[in-house]
Amino acid sequence: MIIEFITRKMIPFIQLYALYVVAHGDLGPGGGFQGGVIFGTSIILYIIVFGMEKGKRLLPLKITDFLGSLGVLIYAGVGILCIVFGGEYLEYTKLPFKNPHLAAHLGIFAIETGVAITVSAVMVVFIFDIARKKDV
Amino acid sequence: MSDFILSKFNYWASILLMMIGMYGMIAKKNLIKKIIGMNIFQVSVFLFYISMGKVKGGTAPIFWEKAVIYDNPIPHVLILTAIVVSISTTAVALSIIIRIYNCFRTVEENKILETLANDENQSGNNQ
Amino acid sequence: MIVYIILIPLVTAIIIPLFGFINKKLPFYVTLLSAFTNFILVIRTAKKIFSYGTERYFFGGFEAPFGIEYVVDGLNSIILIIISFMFFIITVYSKRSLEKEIENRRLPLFYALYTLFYTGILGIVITGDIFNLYVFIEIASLSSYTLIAMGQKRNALMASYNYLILGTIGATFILIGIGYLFMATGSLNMADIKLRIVPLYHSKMVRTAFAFLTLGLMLKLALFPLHVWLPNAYSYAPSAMGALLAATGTKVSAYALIRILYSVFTIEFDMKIIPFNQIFLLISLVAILAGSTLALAQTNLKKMLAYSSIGQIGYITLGISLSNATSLQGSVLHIFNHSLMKGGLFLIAGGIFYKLNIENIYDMKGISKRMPYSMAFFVILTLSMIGMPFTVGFLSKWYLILGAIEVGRYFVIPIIVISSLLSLIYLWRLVEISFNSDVDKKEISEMPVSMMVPVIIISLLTVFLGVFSDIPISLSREAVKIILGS
Amino acid sequence: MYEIDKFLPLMIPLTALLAVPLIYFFRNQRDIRDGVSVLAPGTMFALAFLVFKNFYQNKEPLFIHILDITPTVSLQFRVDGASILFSLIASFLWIITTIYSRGYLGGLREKKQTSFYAYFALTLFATQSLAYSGNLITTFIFYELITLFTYPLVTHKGSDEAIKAGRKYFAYLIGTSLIFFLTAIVLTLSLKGEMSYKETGIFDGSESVEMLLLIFLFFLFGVAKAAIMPVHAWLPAAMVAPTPVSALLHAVAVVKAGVFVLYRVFNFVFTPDIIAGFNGHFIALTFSAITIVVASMIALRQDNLKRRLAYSTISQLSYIIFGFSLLNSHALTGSLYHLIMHAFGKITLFFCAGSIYVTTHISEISKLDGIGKKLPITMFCFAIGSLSMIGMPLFGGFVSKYYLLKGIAYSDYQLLFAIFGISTLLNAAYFLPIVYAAFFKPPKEEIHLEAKESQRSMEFALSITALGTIVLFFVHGFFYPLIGV
Repeated sequence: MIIEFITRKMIPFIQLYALYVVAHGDLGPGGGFQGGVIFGTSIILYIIVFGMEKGKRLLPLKITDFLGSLGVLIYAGVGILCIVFGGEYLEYTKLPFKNPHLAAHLGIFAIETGVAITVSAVMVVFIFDIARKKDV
Repeated sequence: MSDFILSKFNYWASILLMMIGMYGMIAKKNLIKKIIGMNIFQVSVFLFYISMGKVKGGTAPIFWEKAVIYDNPIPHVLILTAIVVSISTTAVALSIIIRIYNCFRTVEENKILETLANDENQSGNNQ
Repeated sequence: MIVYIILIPLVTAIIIPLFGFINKKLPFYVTLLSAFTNFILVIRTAKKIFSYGTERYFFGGFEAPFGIEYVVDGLNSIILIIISFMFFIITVYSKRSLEKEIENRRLPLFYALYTLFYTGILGIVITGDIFNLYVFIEIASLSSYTLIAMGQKRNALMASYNYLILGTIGATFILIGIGYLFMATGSLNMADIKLRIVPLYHSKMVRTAFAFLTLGLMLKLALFPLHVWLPNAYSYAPSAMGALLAATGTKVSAYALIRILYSVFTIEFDMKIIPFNQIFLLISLVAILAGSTLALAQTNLKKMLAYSSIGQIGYITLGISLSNATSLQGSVLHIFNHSLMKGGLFLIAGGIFYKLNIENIYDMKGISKRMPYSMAFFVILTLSMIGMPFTVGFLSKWYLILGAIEVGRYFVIPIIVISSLLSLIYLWRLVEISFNSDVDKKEISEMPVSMMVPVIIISLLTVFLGVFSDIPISLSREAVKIILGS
Repeated sequence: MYEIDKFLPLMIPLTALLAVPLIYFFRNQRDIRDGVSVLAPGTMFALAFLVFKNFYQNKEPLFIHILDITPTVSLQFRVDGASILFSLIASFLWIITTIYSRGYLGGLREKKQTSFYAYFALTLFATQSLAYSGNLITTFIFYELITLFTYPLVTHKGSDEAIKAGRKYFAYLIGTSLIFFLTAIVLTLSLKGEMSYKETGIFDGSESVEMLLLIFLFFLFGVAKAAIMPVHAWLPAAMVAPTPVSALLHAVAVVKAGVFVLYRVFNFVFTPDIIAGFNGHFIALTFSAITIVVASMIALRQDNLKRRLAYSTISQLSYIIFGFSLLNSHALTGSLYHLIMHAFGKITLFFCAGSIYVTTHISEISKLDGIGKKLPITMFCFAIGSLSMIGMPLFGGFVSKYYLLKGIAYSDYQLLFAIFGISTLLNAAYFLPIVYAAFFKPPKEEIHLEAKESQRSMEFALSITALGTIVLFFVHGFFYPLIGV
């Protein structure tokens, strides 16, 4: 009872902190990977506290799979966008924004987001995978 | 002599960890314990990398007005990647172990090998 | 734009699960399309390389040695060609073969990992950054662990697990080696390290790095005493994956070893400063003999082929250890040829399993009646393995022998000959059993067309390239020029 | 004209190769298929004859470069007297053998006839190419191809016994050639940097004696097709093959290919002078003399007719090697004549053995008593073949033995006359009792004749070759321009 209540209250804060870490990635300590892991733990916490069934209802395996692919796709997509706008792969400064600095900033941010999505999805997939009973 | 040992303590630490990990990977018969050994083994290398990047008197490689010398950030970045790899390896290993458990109902290596040997004998007899 | 060589399979690997949601059969066609595109791209790049020279690509626009660099030169273009060719061919083959061996539900996952594995090996070949090399080695290894575990039998799981443990030790050794090298030189770019390493020949750090790197790669290469993971991994994996591993897995590690020995360290270091090549020569010869002998003892067809691979890897390292232009050319040719031949043999073994459900050699009595064409091509590939003139197998052995003579190591010749004889014995055993006609006449039941065509193409190529040998020889000559830096 | 000269020799092996798809294509029309099998060697014989005519006018060896495999390994043809001689015999006897096999295979109602003819054509392709090959590596390639293409013929029956024999055949031939022959070639290449046959020899005598001796011995025992003891055991084993195979391949094409390679080695890789320099000929003489006598003695004790013939072949092949190692021109002439004479004589004997087997299913000599009355033509030809083998005047075998004896007389080893005497006696001892028993002993049990319809083509074939042995005695001068050394 108590645990469930505290968990309910804690999860938003954990997720907020995760987003902060992601957003802060290009200048300070942090980044998509760490942020993603923190975001993933919040969901893992939910699963541990409320059980597998509820967890699966919250994030069905199909969606986690999809998100896992999507994140990498964002990463690769940004890279290719750079090529499309005439740079090398992942050369953010060539992205069509006002100045190269902003472009690099946004480019890195997009990539970090992609990484974060993938990482958190994969963390959840790990839990589902390891906890499954039969060879599904 | 003691000076020599103490001045390189980070190496000694990672060598010790590495040996523990190696021992676990090779000597343990339990598949999960092997994985634990593998993790220790990998972590020893990560520690080795990180200690390598330390510069005397340097601070964390984050922009800070008071800092004069920064640590070398490249090993840290590299090790971040290596950690990801290590996590994935562990995850793959664990999921393989789960499947092994579903198939054999045990995670002890010698019992599994026994079962496999029985398998082969049976298929041999059938022919 | 050489980066597309990596990007196409990478993006394909990512989007395959998405297609898998739509239809379980779609991933195959996506993989096929991407494999074909990539093959064409590699061919075009190689053509360009041969007329204009080495091409480099800097990630994110950071010039080497600061950024990650991709390089395609004379050496790795030949490896790229054979890898992308075999991948394409085996993908064509995989459709029907996997229908039997893997549940429909898992197909998208299989193809995603299969393409990811391909990305990994391409990356190993193409990268010019030594840490990037490690990352790609791990990408390839991780996906191959999973793919091997997908095999039908439950042995596959243990095979995969053992490979994972040993593979991780190998990769971690490589990582330590890279760390030492970085400590010593302060650089991760291969070309840059080569420049900086010259004054550091006698540094203990460089030597430690060398030891760890070569040991790690030898594990990945399955050189003889470190080969234990290979036979089970190759034989219990799904047929298509087994063939792809046999055709490309160890070859790529061999390439990486050549790169490390000659493009990161220098030839003087390998030969004069430390007597590495003498030790290496000994190991190679032992590997050649031991692999062939162990293959003789096998009754499972795929396992026999896998042990034969261990012997053949010995040939590749033999050429590397003799380290003169001719023997290196032999090595590069053998990487090329063996990929072709062993891939073909594994495909045939998979085809026999697909049709008749047998793996044991002694159960194959009279199968030439049922699968005459497959067995005919098996004979062709066998001849090539032995080193019959007019097949590609002859070229590499010839260059290896010439290379051995050039440096006056005559004792290598009898060992090559004996191992050829051993391989003749273990391969001919199957030919003999299969042509035994005590068995009653049965209906012909050949592999389906989509599995047959790859086998035909590979067999014909072994003969075609053996007769019109200009192509492989000139390609390998370019490669040797790069290796020796002239 | 010059271009055609170069093109013609290439056409000869190509004809054999072209015959293969045709044979396969007409696998259901037996007559057309057999027609192709006759037409192809016919064409080859005609082509070989044209080449012979050109050679007769120019009298100069012709070199044809085909393609490079590696910068040092190239495919090269050389057209000279000996190669034309070999090519002529092989293609002529193929025609006869095809006619014979039609009867033989038909009589036994063999299955897999098409693959039989196809592999036959492939073997002939390799043999003809070997005859014209102009350097060591080309020779090696086709030498190996002959082994490969004859393997399915040896194991034609598909029984366990045949497979076991095939394994022995394969192991001996491929094993020795890979271990010794190839090594010798590689050593030659590494020492001299080239491999083309030359009248002056590849080696010039400046090399160390031990090295030359080593290479020489590697060649001598690496070419196991010449069946010098102790590498002879494959030949009796190969007798499980159908008789036409034993006849053409193991009396003519395959074994003569081995001897032919040794001819090249003795005269175009080394030269007689160089061999004399390191006493290589002495070793070769010893081994071949031992083979001549021992093989004949073994032949005496064989009851299976084909095995007796096989051991006789081993003995006769060593005559040829013996002739090479006497190192003078008379003996060489004798050897090359023996190549022809033995081919005709032995193929006759094999044809007879096959004919007996098809019509009576007898393969043991002890059961042949009185068979001469049932099969008069066959046994008469058998007698002719035997006499030629023994070396009676009026038969081809005399010519070669005469030259060989002359060779001994001109060499330093007059003692070797004794070998010849013993061997001729032994020859007589193992052939003549068969003839005697066939005609003059009463049959032990009733002999039934079967498959009469196939008898005619077989008897036709074997009488032609028997006639050949007699005719060759009178016209042997015709070959002199090819053999003349």
